[in-house]
Amino acid sequence: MKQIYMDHHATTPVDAEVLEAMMPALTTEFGNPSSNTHAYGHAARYMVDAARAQVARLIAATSPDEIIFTSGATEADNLALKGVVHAKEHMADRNMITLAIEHKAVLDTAVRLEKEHVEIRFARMDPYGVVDLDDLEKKIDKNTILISIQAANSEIGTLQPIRDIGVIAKKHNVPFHTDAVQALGRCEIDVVRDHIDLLSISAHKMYGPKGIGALYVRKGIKLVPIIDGGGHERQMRSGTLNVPGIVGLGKAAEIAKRDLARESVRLLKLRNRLQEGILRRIDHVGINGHPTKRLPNNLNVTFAYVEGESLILACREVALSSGSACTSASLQSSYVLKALKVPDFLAHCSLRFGLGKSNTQEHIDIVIDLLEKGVQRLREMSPLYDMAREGVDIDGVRWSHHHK
Amino acid sequence: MKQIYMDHHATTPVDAEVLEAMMPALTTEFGNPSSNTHAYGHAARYMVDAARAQVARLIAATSPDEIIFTSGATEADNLALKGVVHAKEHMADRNMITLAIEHKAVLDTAVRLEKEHVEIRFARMDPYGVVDLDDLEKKIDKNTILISIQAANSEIGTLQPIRDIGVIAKKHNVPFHTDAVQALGRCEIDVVRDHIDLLSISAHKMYGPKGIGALYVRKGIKLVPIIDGGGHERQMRSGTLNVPGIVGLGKAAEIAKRDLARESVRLLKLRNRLQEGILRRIDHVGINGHPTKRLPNNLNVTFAYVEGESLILACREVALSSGSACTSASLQSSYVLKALKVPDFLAHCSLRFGLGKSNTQEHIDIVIDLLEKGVQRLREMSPLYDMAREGVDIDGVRWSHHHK
Amino acid sequence: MNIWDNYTEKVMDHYENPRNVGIVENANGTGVVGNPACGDVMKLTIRVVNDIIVEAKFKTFGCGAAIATSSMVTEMVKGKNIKEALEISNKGVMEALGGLPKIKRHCSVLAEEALRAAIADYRQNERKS
Amino acid sequence: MNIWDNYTEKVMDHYENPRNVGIVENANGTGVVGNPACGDVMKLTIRVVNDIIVEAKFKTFGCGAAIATSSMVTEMVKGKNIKEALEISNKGVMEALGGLPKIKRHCSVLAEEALRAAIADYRQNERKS
Ligand SMILES: Cc1ncc(COP(=O)(O)O)c(C=O)c1O
Ligand SMILES: Cc1ncc(COP(=O)(O)O)c(C=O)c1O
Repeated sequence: MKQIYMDHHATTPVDAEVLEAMMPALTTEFGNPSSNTHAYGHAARYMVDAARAQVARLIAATSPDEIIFTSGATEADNLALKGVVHAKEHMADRNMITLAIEHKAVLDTAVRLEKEHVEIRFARMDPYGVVDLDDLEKKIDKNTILISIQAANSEIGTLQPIRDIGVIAKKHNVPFHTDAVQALGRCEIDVVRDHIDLLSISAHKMYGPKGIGALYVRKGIKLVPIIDGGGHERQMRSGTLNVPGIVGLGKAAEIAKRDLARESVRLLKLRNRLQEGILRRIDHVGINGHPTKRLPNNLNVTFAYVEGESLILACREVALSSGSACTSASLQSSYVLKALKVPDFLAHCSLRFGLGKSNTQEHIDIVIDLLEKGVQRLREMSPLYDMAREGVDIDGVRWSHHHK
Repeated sequence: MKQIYMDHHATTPVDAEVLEAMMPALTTEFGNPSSNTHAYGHAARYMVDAARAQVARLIAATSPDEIIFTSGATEADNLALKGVVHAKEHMADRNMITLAIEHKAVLDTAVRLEKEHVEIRFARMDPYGVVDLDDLEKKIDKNTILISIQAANSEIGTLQPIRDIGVIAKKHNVPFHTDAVQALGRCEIDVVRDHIDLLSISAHKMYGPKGIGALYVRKGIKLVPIIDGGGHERQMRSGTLNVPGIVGLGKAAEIAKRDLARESVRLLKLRNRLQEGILRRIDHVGINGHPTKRLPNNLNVTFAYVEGESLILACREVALSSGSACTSASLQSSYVLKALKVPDFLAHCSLRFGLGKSNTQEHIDIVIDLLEKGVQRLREMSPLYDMAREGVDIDGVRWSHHHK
Repeated sequence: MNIWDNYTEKVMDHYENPRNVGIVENANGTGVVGNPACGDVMKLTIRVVNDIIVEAKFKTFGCGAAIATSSMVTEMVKGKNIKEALEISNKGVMEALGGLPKIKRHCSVLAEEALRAAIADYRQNERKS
Repeated sequence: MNIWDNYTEKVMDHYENPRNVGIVENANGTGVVGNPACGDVMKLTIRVVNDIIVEAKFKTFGCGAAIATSSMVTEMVKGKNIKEALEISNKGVMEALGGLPKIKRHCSVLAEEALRAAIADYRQNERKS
């Protein structure tokens, strides 16, 4: 039997409607949209134009021309940051402002830019990961060339006040980029109202296919491309257009807009049921991320004294992800929880639940049962649980360090 | 009725076998290969591993680890050039050697690198576009950090002596990159035998899907990524893996290898029939590119005194491409023909035939008939044809220049 | 929709059935414009009688749009006097064809220029005679 | 194939049905190794009689591999004398489990270290008494 899928922050299945829309581009309508001397090329161009308009509508962009297709949001984030920075190559001192809990696509790009002598400033956050707007504004100076702050966090689901950030950015005339990958289809975003200049999109996080995304680039924003060769996409991103992917992204955007209100309410109900069930039936539990300003489909929970992977194993009828070192090749616990000063020990005890379209109330009830049993069994095995019950302060003990 | 497709250099349809192989990844097996805590992620990882091995086998790579998946060959070319150059940031003087007839993905990237003070050296070619090996070797010096020479040209089909180039590159200890997009599935390539260090692949040129490609990176070659964020693909290319695309590329590679011998012989026959038919039935015709060292599926013909687009219109039952300005937004005639010193006037009179799996002998005969009639009709309308018959030297006339 | 859907049906009609192809016999005005290196050359010959263009023919090397605009301009000038003919603009030719794709607009300039060149040639011939 | 296919069936069996969970009553050797901040802590208690480990129990906070190696090491030491027990290596534990995924190898080190710590503690207790 298939596992119940509760890892929708990692990726989502392709909607049947989306796949259906893609099929012509994968079969008979296989032309290259750059081929303007025959009907195959023309048909491909129409499909791409239609999809561009669908994506523009999802975020209320003024014109479809402001949508630049990329291979995904990792590329979109790279293009936004590197593109803006490299367009200001003439400035000796440059800085950009971001958050320590951004996706690696932003953080690793920032590290790369640091090597090119761009100063990276991290705005302060509250313990839930919400940006401190005063601190953000204080960090802006005349050499600030970009603010990059995500709309929603993929681990803890915390939402940022993007409209407030947009207002501050506009006031200081600094371009504002937001990675909206997790928020799209779950929260309403309007690039005009929210004063967003650049916005990253990934299809496979909203029931579209993998390998396709987009960067919204407000008219007037200049970017140096990271991929050269032929000058596609308004000279900002070269390469033969991924027509089936683009059609899929377009359809996914259309559906996301259409179903947003209904689906986000449904997910919120399921998430709350999950949260309440866990809190009612399991003790020594903590919720990571903001109590209310969070994605309707996200829950991130620390089950103290139980290592995350071992708990996932106990729930292996369900596909889940953890903030645990033991599920990643790097053996580092979640950098997001770390940045929010969650002690490493507790970060290792955290699970992420990412709900989605396929999930039902029954799934929620199954996972609560599994968690309750699993936590109980694993705590009985846990030397830390014993210590805690005996009143030992776990943080106070001098532990041996066996991992280097 | 659908047009007969003869533009297989621009893109190819997805093979039915390839699409079938992709379907699981587009439906039930939708996991993210980075998700290592559940069965969806594991299944995705297996599919990616299998595809990586298929691609490695096509080019006889020593290890599947040497295959880095990208969004296509444009990105692969960018990664090869920028990746090698940026890994040598410490060198004050750097140069790379390439050809003036490379794909724009290489040429535009070279232009970008020139702005970063990398010297671009163009090796000489014969009038067919074949590299002059002596000149190539003379252009290498101690500051040469890369040779990038394509395996086959997408317009004129000329093949380069990549093994000879590889030997020279190895002798001087310079990494050798080849854009093999057009050659794969049509000519045999062996990265070990041919001493290739980096090789670009695009799925949609060999009956795979658009939006996926790969860069072969020989073990030991160091690249700085152009897309950062998470460290996928041996730290060389971040971003969620495009699993359906990768599976499609893998299957396409498998089929390309399997069918290479048979299909290339079949295409060669068809191409020769087309070439002979044209030469027999139409006068004032010239073949561009090498007479024998060329892709089996390529023919590039100049029909003097007839503008390319107008001839394509005359053959509009067939999907064709031209070297004409009037088919491109840039109004520039083919830079490839220009680099080979084909006069602009004749470049405008050129058509490219790109044969593929779907083409039959009947198609060839249809296109020859259409060309014959079209050329005759258009020459009757052509003032240049009159002048030529009157013995006027068209190049000697002082023409008005109405395009700026 | 047209298989060559960059073009209107009118453009395709003029491409496929161009009007007035050839050289006017006893032409008293000839205009040759364009450049083979740019991909289009148009030769327009006219016969003017009592200030009226009674005949106009073209020969064109160029894309479909160049051929169609050439054909259309010969139709438009016939029967017009010189003053009226000079009022024909590339915009007018395009409109008569139901429009042209953006990247093809320059082709219609060719037709206008050929017309002006032919009329200038006619006037010069007049002065000489 | 196992749904949790990083792990062998043996590992899964020891994760699901861990042997010897708990604290040995009247233990004369105790080892606690690891660090909660690194995601694993193992407490191994043993009772040694006449140089023979007659009882061994564990409590472990850690991933599936950590729990399975803990369970396996308690099985392996039982009935062995101290010298034989000290010959048990992390490799031996891994082999007994049919192997571990690469990124989990460090977990087996934990079991070896806990065993050595428990034996060292036993020796110290012996010396004291
Ligand atoms: C917030 C966020 N940004 C960026 C990405 C990267 O997007 P992609 O998978 O399209 O490269 C992801 C997902 O991995 C994400 O969750
Ligand atoms: C020789 C060559 N290199 C590179 C490319 C670019 O590949 P892609 O379409 O995968 O970006 C193409 C095709 O456009 C090509 O023909």
